[in-house]
Amino acid sequence: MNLDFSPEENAFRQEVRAFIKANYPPALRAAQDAGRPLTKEEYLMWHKVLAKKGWLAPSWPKEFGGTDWTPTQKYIWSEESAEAETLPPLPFGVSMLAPVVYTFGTEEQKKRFLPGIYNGDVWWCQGYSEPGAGSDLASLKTKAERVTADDGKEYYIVSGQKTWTTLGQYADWGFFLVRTDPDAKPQAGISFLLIDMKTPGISVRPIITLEGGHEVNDVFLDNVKVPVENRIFHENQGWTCAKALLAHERSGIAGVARSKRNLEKLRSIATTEHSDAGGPLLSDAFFRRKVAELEIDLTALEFTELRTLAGESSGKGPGPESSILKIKGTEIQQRLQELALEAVGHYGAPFLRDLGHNAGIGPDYADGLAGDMFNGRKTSIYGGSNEIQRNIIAKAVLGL
Amino acid sequence: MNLDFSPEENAFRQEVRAFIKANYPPALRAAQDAGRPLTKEEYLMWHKVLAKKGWLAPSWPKEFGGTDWTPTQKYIWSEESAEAETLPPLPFGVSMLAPVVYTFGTEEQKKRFLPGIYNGDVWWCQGYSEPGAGSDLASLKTKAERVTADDGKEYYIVSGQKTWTTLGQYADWGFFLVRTDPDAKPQAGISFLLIDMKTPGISVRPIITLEGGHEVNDVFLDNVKVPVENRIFHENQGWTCAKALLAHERSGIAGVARSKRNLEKLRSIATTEHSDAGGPLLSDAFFRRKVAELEIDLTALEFTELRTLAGESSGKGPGPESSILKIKGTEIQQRLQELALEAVGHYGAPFLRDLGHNAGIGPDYADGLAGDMFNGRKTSIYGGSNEIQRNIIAKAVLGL
Amino acid sequence: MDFSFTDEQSMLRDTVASYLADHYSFDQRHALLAKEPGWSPAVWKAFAEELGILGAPFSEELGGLGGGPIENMIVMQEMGRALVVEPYLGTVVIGGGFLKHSGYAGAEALIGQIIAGETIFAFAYAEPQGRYNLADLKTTAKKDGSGWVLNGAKAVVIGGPYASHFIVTARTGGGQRDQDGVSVFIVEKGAAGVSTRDYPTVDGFRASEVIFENVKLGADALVGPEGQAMPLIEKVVDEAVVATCGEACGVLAKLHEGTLEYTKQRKQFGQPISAFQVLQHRMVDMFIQVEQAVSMTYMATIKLSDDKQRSKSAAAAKVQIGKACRFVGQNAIQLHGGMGMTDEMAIGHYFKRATMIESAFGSTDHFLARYEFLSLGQAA
Amino acid sequence: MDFSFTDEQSMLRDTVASYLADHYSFDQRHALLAKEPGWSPAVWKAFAEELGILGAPFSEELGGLGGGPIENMIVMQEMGRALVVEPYLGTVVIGGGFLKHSGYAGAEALIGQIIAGETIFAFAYAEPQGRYNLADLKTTAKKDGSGWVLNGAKAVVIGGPYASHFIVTARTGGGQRDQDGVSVFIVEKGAAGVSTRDYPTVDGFRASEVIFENVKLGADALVGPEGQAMPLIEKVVDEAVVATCGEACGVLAKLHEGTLEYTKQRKQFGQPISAFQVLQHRMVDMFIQVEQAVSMTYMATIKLSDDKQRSKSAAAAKVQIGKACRFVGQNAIQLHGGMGMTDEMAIGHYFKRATMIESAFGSTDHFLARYEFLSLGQAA
Repeated sequence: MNLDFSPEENAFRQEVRAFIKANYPPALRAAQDAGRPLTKEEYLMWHKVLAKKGWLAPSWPKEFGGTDWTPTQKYIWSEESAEAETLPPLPFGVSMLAPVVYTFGTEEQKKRFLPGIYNGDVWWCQGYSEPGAGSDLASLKTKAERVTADDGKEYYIVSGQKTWTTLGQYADWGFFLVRTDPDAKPQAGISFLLIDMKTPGISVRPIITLEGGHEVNDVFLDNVKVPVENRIFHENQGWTCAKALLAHERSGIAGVARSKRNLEKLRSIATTEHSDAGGPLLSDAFFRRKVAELEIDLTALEFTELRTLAGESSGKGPGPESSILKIKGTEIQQRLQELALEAVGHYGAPFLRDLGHNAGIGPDYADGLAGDMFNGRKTSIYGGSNEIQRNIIAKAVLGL
Repeated sequence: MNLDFSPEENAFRQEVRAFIKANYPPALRAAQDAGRPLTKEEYLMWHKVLAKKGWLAPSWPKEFGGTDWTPTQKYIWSEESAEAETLPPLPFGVSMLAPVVYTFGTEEQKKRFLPGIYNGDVWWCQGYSEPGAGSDLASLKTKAERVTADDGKEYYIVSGQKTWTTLGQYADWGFFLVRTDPDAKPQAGISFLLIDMKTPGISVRPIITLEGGHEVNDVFLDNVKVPVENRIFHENQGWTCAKALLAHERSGIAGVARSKRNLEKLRSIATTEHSDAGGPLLSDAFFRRKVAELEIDLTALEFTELRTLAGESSGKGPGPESSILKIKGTEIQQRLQELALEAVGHYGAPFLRDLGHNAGIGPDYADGLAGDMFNGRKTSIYGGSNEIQRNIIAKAVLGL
Repeated sequence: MDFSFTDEQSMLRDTVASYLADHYSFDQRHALLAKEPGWSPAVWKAFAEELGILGAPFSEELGGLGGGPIENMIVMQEMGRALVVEPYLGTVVIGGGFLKHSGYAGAEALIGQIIAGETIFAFAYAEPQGRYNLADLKTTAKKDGSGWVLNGAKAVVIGGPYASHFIVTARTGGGQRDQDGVSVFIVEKGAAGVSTRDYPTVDGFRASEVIFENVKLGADALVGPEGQAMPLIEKVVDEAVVATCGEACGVLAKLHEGTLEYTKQRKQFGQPISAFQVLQHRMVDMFIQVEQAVSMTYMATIKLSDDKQRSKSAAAAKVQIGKACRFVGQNAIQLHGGMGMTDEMAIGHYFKRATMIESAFGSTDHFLARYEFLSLGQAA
Repeated sequence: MDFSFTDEQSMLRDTVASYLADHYSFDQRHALLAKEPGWSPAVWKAFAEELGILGAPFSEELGGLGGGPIENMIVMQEMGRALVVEPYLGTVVIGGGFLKHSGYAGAEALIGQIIAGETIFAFAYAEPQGRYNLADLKTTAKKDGSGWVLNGAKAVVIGGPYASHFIVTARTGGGQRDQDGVSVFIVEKGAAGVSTRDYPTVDGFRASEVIFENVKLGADALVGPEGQAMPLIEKVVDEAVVATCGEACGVLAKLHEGTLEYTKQRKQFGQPISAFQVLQHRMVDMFIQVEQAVSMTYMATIKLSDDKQRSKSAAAAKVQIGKACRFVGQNAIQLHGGMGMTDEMAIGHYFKRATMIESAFGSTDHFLARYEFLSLGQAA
């Protein structure tokens, strides 16, 4: 048992830090600082630098572009990335779809799809949730009928509605769960399809979320024709892919490095803001205490994640224990957002989106904190709500 | 809407206060101050004074000995009783059994049993819970077979086990729920019997609770012969009596007046105890805050109870809303016990029962606080656990 | 002791509720907020003329309905249920409060204008540096002949864009945080040297940053005692806090009702999600919070007329309300799942209002500290 | 980074666990505590001779097993699982800690006696007035020739009745709460002028009030630097706190396991109560608390050897443990229902120990304040 980094690991940290410093795109940094929604190009700037460097996808197997880093190196990478506030590559292709493709796809599918994901040439979106099916994903209704078309080839004709499709407004392709056997039990009749978003019959409609932003969308599919070779894995066995993907989605969600960074920001805000008595807010006994309790909670989460990673590196996969990371990770993120909003007092109220950032109304750091807090409520809902995570732990870990 | 007391009500308060001051038994006061378990005689001292005065049972109908007080007068009575730390009459006869007798009993039963309850001549105990049935009271197994004996009279032959019988070691009589129809649905085959505890076949065994005290007991019944005329209400309809009794048990449980008194004591302890910095503990920012939050919570409970009483006086009975009072009341009591234990620091640890009170080890007020806290955990379990209370509210109030 | 409403009070509630049901539905409000000016002078006019509620807490001699704090609570509760942005709080409760309690010479005339819907007040008290300390003021008013010259900046003046007049706290003496030296002025928005930057707030209201630059005020601009206005300000803010608690009771009730309704309809795993015990107990805890918040609001409303208990009760109520707003608001969203995150469902808008109420006039920590000071004395 | 145990460490755990399973069952412990002296010298002898664990954290040159904080944690965790009252903490962790870290001349000999089970220490540090402030001392040691004269009273000395020696903090200079002027002494229990009043504690241990009346000590009674012992005391207490966290991990695991087991057996309304979703989620939250507590204990154990991080990490771990003890302990009882309230079931005894651990060496508030000071600096 020890927590020390080896000299090699420390050297790696220096390398990472220097690389980020030298290569992070200034235009992207400026866009982030301005606090406005990013453009499609901006979203991909850092992605493309990393792809060129070969550091885009540390978790992928080496043969498809992974880095072959140790768990400790990955940990260092995520720490440094958070510290430098780099924009993580969009997860839809890199973290969600790719593992499904390289695990369940044919050789041809791997060759066809992985490079586009890696290089950032193809923007992927997710077609999982449906209006009627939230946490109960397997009850999805979007149907795909298999037909032989006039060209003699086989297609699925897909119709239905998907929702909560994040950044779907920019997507070139999407991965969809569809029902190919309506008579089978809910989880047995599902297939996993890749669909070109330009196919006729697809339309994307924005969903405005409560803080006023447009990040998620409804996707409507009306007799969309999808070649059969775009199916990953066997027909009616898409649930196997879906489960693998969901486990992957959960494991990164603790967000320890990002929360550490946000805790730093909170401390900095609370050093600038005044308490009712006039001193720095961070000297206020109760605000201090809330910061301290959060810091301790975050440390506990960090070491729980490290224990989980250690278990993983010794052969166990990201198991149901990772649900703990989801639950505590999102609770801590939400608590940070609440405290930041609390810290800025009256200036939590202005809604300055239409006036632009740096409007000179209140301190810059206050702008958007309420929106972050409102928007942040989603983290305990999506990816399997925290209630569902507790069901998973109850069943899979506690045997209840 | 107003919170003022009328001049008549204020005069009533003075009368009550003067009466308690003049008549509270000094021997009982001394026993309470010594902090040891009370004797049977001590338990009944104040009961008998109140019976003589006619103030024993304010809630009973006037004809059986009730006081006919308004809800406000009852409220004043409970405030003054708590303020003076009087020992409330034992609830088993006065608050639990009596309402069942005067509501469901025959004229003869009322005449036979109510005076003994009122005067304190008969000590009653409760035979409800069974080892296998906790919150699921209706699943009880103690069986009663109806037979005609050699004397030509009808009897029930009762066998089974009851548990958590509070102060059963002193009881002259008990009221029992027994199963008279084993084939009916759980709640349909139950009868409500009064049993002389001296009847052959009854044995009482102490249960020592975790803080080391002996308050509750197991009661074993082995072919106990109970005359049929000791049954209250119809055969197999005892559940009706049981439900009425349970609702009554819940309604007094908010314990606002007692908690106010205990909050005063806590403030007094925290004024005497030192903080780590050396000043009074009550000047410590965090201890103060906990006291303040508790005080506010208690105020909210007080006014919720007053609203409930107001609803009651305008015709609504103690409804399922009273489950709120049980939940919040016990939470506050337990919180008070935790804070008192916290307040005394190291001196929460000594277990001085065998050395006697005033052993000179730590401050007197610290003695027994840990035991109170341990023992106090029962309040969120008995009388229908707080989880059951939430089920009741969900079903009966929220329609879930 | 008595917790019932009079027939007049019940009627007042019904009148407001029924008007808002017809004229202030979720969709109507949505349309209203989406375009300038972001509030409805027509609704305000109806409040004045059709409903007569702008006179609710004023005596009949002044043309009011003869009510008081209970009437304010009743109206505010309905405002909360409909998420009304029109400035009853700023104008009737706060503006009216200053006029009623200060012995101000022009009070009668101005109250008449409030009741008629002609004068609208916004309370310009907070400053960028001052957090929730009412006495932390850099804005100054200096004597200038018989009048005053006002300089300073006020932060997040809620309802500023709707207002015809500001009620302004300013220093006429003393140091930045002294209790002594604080005075209150009425300033016309159109006066020379007054400028505003207007913006929406995250919960759909409009607010302003207000700058006073050498604003010349007449002697009659002063409300209440010169330099000794803190007790007056505290009294009016106590009333505003308790009225806001009333509003919160309406918001909380809607959050709870909406969640009950949604979970009964929404199906997952083959049953309504209201069948899951964990969600049932969550809704019970929400219900308990709402009931406790209502109890405390009643208590604090009644005690507004008891000068010894007033501030302490108001602080206690705001603490309870603040906690309830957070717990009930966050859980309402959680139980709505993804749908709760959308702009098109009402629930998120109630959540946003609840969040802003949580910090209105001070956070839960602020009011806990105030309560402690009033209940337990000065800390170490 | 590495979280695995060495083979030796795993063996140590198994050895202790298997001995305690055979000799320290719930019933055996119950019988032990019920009669004088309330602990088992025989078990202690077995720890020394049969298991050799009293040397776990001492170097092999001194006759120990060559371990350190991790070994202490492993042993303490098993002590927690079996609710062992024998004084490993006071003797090996605290007594041993003072001897190891102080450069004390007689250390080698005394450590040998500890390992052999011949010398038993109890830590007499708390005073009736001092709460959790280690420097708040009225006990004095005055120079007397080359030796000292000790006077004062110590409160709730855990393990006092089992001890052969006390480790005593006393003032050799400075004011009542000064950091300067604090020294540490080893005092034989049998020395003239030492008197004790012994009693059981609510969680089954024995403790003493200890009075020193003109106790004459030789020069060799002083451990560590005269008047400047606070850093030494803090280091040893940090180690004791973290070892107690280790014990708590054992207690918490048993509370959680016992609750899982009970709820799976206990039937209500026709099904095991573990089928109720509300109870399932409660047990998940208990599980999360236990896991987080274990993580923090590992972290703090490893950081004991890092003097810069040591105190802060220990404080953080104790905060986490304190919260877990309360939440897991109270809910274990709640989920056991009435049965949890009885003396005859083990669960209540784990709850009582968890409650006492919550305040051991300081409450959660105490360690939060300490953490804040170390992480955020002095408060306003």
